[in-house]
Amino acid sequence: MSSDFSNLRVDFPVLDQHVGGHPLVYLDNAATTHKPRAVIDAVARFYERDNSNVHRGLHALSMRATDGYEAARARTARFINAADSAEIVFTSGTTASVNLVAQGWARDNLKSGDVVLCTEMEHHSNMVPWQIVCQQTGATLKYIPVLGEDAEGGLDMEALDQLLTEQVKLVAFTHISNTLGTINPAAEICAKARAVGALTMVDGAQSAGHEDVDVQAMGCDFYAFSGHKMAAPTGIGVLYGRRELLDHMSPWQGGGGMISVVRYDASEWKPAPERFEAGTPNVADAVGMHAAMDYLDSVGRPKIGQHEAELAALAYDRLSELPGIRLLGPRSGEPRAGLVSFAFADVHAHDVVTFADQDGVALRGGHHCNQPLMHKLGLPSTTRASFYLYNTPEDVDALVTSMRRILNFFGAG
Amino acid sequence: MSSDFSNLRVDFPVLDQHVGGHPLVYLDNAATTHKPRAVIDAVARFYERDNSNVHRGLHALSMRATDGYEAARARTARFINAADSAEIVFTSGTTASVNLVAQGWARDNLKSGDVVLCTEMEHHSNMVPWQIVCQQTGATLKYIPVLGEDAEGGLDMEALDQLLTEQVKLVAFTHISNTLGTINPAAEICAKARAVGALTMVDGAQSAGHEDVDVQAMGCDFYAFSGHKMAAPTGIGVLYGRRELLDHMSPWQGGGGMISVVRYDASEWKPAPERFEAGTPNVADAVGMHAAMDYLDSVGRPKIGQHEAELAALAYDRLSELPGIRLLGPRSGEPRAGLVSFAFADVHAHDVVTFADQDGVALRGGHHCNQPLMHKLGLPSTTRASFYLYNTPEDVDALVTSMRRILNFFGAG
Amino acid sequence: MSDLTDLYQAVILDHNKRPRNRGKLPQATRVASGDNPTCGDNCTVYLKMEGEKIGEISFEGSGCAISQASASLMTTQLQGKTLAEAESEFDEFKNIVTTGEEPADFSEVAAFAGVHAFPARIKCATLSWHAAIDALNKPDQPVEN
Amino acid sequence: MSDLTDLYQAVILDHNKRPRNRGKLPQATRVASGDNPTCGDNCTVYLKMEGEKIGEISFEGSGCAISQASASLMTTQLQGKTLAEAESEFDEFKNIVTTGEEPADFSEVAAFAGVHAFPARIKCATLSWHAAIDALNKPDQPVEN
Ligand SMILES: Cc1ncc(COP(=O)(O)O)c(C=O)c1O
Ligand SMILES: Cc1ncc(COP(=O)(O)O)c(C=O)c1O
Repeated sequence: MSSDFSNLRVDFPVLDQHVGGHPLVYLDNAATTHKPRAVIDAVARFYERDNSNVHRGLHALSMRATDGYEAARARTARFINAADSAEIVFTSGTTASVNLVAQGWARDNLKSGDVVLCTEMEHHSNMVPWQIVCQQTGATLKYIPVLGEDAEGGLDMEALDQLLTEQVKLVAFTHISNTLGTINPAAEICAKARAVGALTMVDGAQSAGHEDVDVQAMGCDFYAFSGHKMAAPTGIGVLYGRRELLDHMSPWQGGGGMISVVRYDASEWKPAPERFEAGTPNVADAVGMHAAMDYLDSVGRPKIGQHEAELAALAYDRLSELPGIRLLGPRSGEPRAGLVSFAFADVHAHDVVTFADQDGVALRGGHHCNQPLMHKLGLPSTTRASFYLYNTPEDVDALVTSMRRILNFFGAG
Repeated sequence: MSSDFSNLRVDFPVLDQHVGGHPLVYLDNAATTHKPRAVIDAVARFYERDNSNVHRGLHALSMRATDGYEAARARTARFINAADSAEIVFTSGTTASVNLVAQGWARDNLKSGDVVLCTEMEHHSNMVPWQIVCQQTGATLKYIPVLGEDAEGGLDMEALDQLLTEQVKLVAFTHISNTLGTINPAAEICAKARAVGALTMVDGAQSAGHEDVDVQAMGCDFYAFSGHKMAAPTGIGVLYGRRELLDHMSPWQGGGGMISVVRYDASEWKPAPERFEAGTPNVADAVGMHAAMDYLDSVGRPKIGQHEAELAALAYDRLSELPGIRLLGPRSGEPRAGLVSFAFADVHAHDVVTFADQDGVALRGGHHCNQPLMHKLGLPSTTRASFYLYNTPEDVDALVTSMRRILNFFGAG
Repeated sequence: MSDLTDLYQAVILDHNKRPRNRGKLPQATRVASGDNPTCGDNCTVYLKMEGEKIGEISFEGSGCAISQASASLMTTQLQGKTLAEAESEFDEFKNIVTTGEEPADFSEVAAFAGVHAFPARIKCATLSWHAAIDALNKPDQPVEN
Repeated sequence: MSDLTDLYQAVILDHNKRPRNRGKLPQATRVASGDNPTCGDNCTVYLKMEGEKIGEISFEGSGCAISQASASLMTTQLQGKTLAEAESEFDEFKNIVTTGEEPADFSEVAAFAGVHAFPARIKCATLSWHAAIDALNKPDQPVEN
């Protein structure tokens, strides 16, 4: 647990506050992360110096705004090692990226008899769009099961082999589960999918800001992520798509900026990525995301990921000593991303979170946009603690202390 | 021309700079407007104090973020006098708002034989989505013509009467033209549409931040606008829809936050507005837009509109003295919004804008996302000067001086 | 912590630990459910009417302490009430949980005044009440249990 | 203003005012068009081949001073050239307009070096060249004029 990390806390102004009379211990990073001063300032500076619409402008501000926006695109391509900037589409977030693929690619390419494979641990954002498009096209949605009564066994890779027939046109799966902390073998799944001719859509919401991502090495066809989950502003996200695919996809939205020719009777589209960016883009937040990528890579994403994983492992072990606790996802000692989900036999997650908040500890309680998995596990909800680079072992102490207090309060300790 | 307005310039940090050795004269406001300090700070403050995900959170920051987001929604309802906050859907901008209606309402409700009426002066963002959905459904897209060889006659209201048959299911029109400066009689068009049972989609991109908008008095069914065109951040916009309509529309995007129940086989949706806000919303920029609305209304939108209109009228008259100039839209003395589009016989708009930029004057040259209208008028492109509250009569002087210099340079003066 | 003990008053902890009228009602003539899917809370209310009045009432479901205690207390409050009376009790309850004003007459529902400081929890407190009013508004009919 | 006079050099203003080889070519055997729809610029290039070489060349279209002057100059440069020669001229031209480096041999195309300071205008300068190369890559066939 490198001490470098506690030095980074000062970069995040929001952490310097008290909640309920206690210093804030923010452990809701899987929902959204905080922004370093460098990102907040990059957004403000854009508005103070370069603010303008992009693309069609020939005046100084407009050229600067265009340069800033396109530099963010090139930076994003480097961030995930895309072969070409044209493979980077800016969206409003992971959810929009998945919907774009569902409506721009799947709606045109799926038909009755085709299968989309998803996993039982998918976030609603990488599940509901496939439900919708399967309903629209007559294709069938199937799920790769999750193993173990606490989902500790991860994806059932044998079941995957069986499910992967020639009918499968797309495998949509999350790189890291926001509910379980499971890290899925993305490259392996992509290779298996490719072997039967299926495309892959990887939900990178929980991985992009936490490890070095290389979409070419991973071998995925689409990869989606959100800025706000990796130290960047809200309202900006990314869809990576292989160029051959993007160039043949239908636009999802019509409007300014995505057309090459408009006549009153019909229109023609620009190539990717512009084809998928109708309307004035979120320039300021793209510039802010650029700053976030620089920030994260200056710390080093592999180091960040290791730091979080160490905190999560510590939290898992310490929490497992509490009476009546049920911990989800990988067992102690198994690889786990930077989060821990758990439930108490006698205290509901809502009460846990409300109580912890009074101790200054920010947690998330609920289904974490993963209702069907909760249902399968027989849990109405869980409490989740999720870590990021600015968290410390002391934050784990605060979490465990708060949990002990609530168990006592409810007479369950 | 109230002198109050030049006092407001200091509120906009971006204006305090030089371009090409001259003080910046920003006349590209129809493309995007600048942000006052109050808006830049509101966004930064959100990240510094309240940043969190919304809706499902029970900890302090999450409740503050939710409160901030929902307060922005209530403020937006007041801003356009919607009957109910639930009629306000946050989107990424006007373009997304129009596409939401096209795919969420029109795609389910249009069929072969139905007609969508648009206008010849529509921005691509309120035209291409209707082309796409008419192609998808077999409905027919027709256009209300624009009168006059310089489009000075506005919409042909007699033609509208003829076009408004029972087959018309929707009339989609812009409140204010971003290319011509024409102000369309929105309430009258909405009333006529209603009389034949057609819905109305008003593109408010150029009106929301420039006059007091009352969607109930206007009588529209949908009204769309973008934050960035009214002193708010990029990446946030609004769709207003009458509640009865929104509650019966299909969701456009699936994902977290818009569902009430998700099972592996199917899902159910929340009511509006959440149904249309899949994924983590752009909380910070919604909060920023709230600050922009407060700022604009503290100045007074009717005063802002009048100020801009006076500047545009002055610019129109002064420019009309230049040799070989062709001015589009309402003639001198006729009502006109705060912008002027023009073309020179012998100097192309690109050369004009590049040249003006060296004088510090930021203009836009091109088709202004209105290619078919340009084509109808026989112009490849025009130069546009568009004004906002921080512009002054001196800015008009700078514009005219720069135009004279370029005419001389090209030997056309 | 003052807020928290306001929220989790003894009455609430007690009803949460030892819920009254919990379980299915064999001879129920009306039933209605509600849920708060974002939390996973759910609640089903069973009524056996005696004329216009609630003869017997029970609830089932799962949720946080606030929602469970509120459901339990609700059943004790609505026993013997007509629709009109139940609606006015619910109005009073909603007033307590949204404003924090404690009712003039000393009553157990006053324990819920602390909820108003936790707006995200108001839905937890009112879930079972909504289900009860829904059930009251239905016609009598045999309920499959 | 120094940048601007770099951009609008005398050569460019002259070609813009008095374009060479402008208009349709009656006996053209190859033709290709290009446009820059975001600006409304468009350009059509007509070629009459003599064997592997361009015998006659002309252009039509509308656009800014940069695009018009570039088209005019391009026709004078490519006259008599083969495809391979034209491609290498275009490479040199692209190098000039993107880097601002002036070619060693004194030539009129050096006038376009100023464009590199205006990246948004590079497309204007190269539009007609792209059309010419497209046309050169086509087979000979009678062109309807
Ligand atoms: C009249 C009009 N409608 C729609 C739009 C599109 O707005 P946005 O690009 O913010 O989606 C614009 C501006 O670009 C506009 O001027
Ligand atoms: C795994 C996963 N996928 C998708 C999403 C959706 O991301 P967003 O809400 O930013 O669109 C999230 C977070 O909410 C997530 O954790």
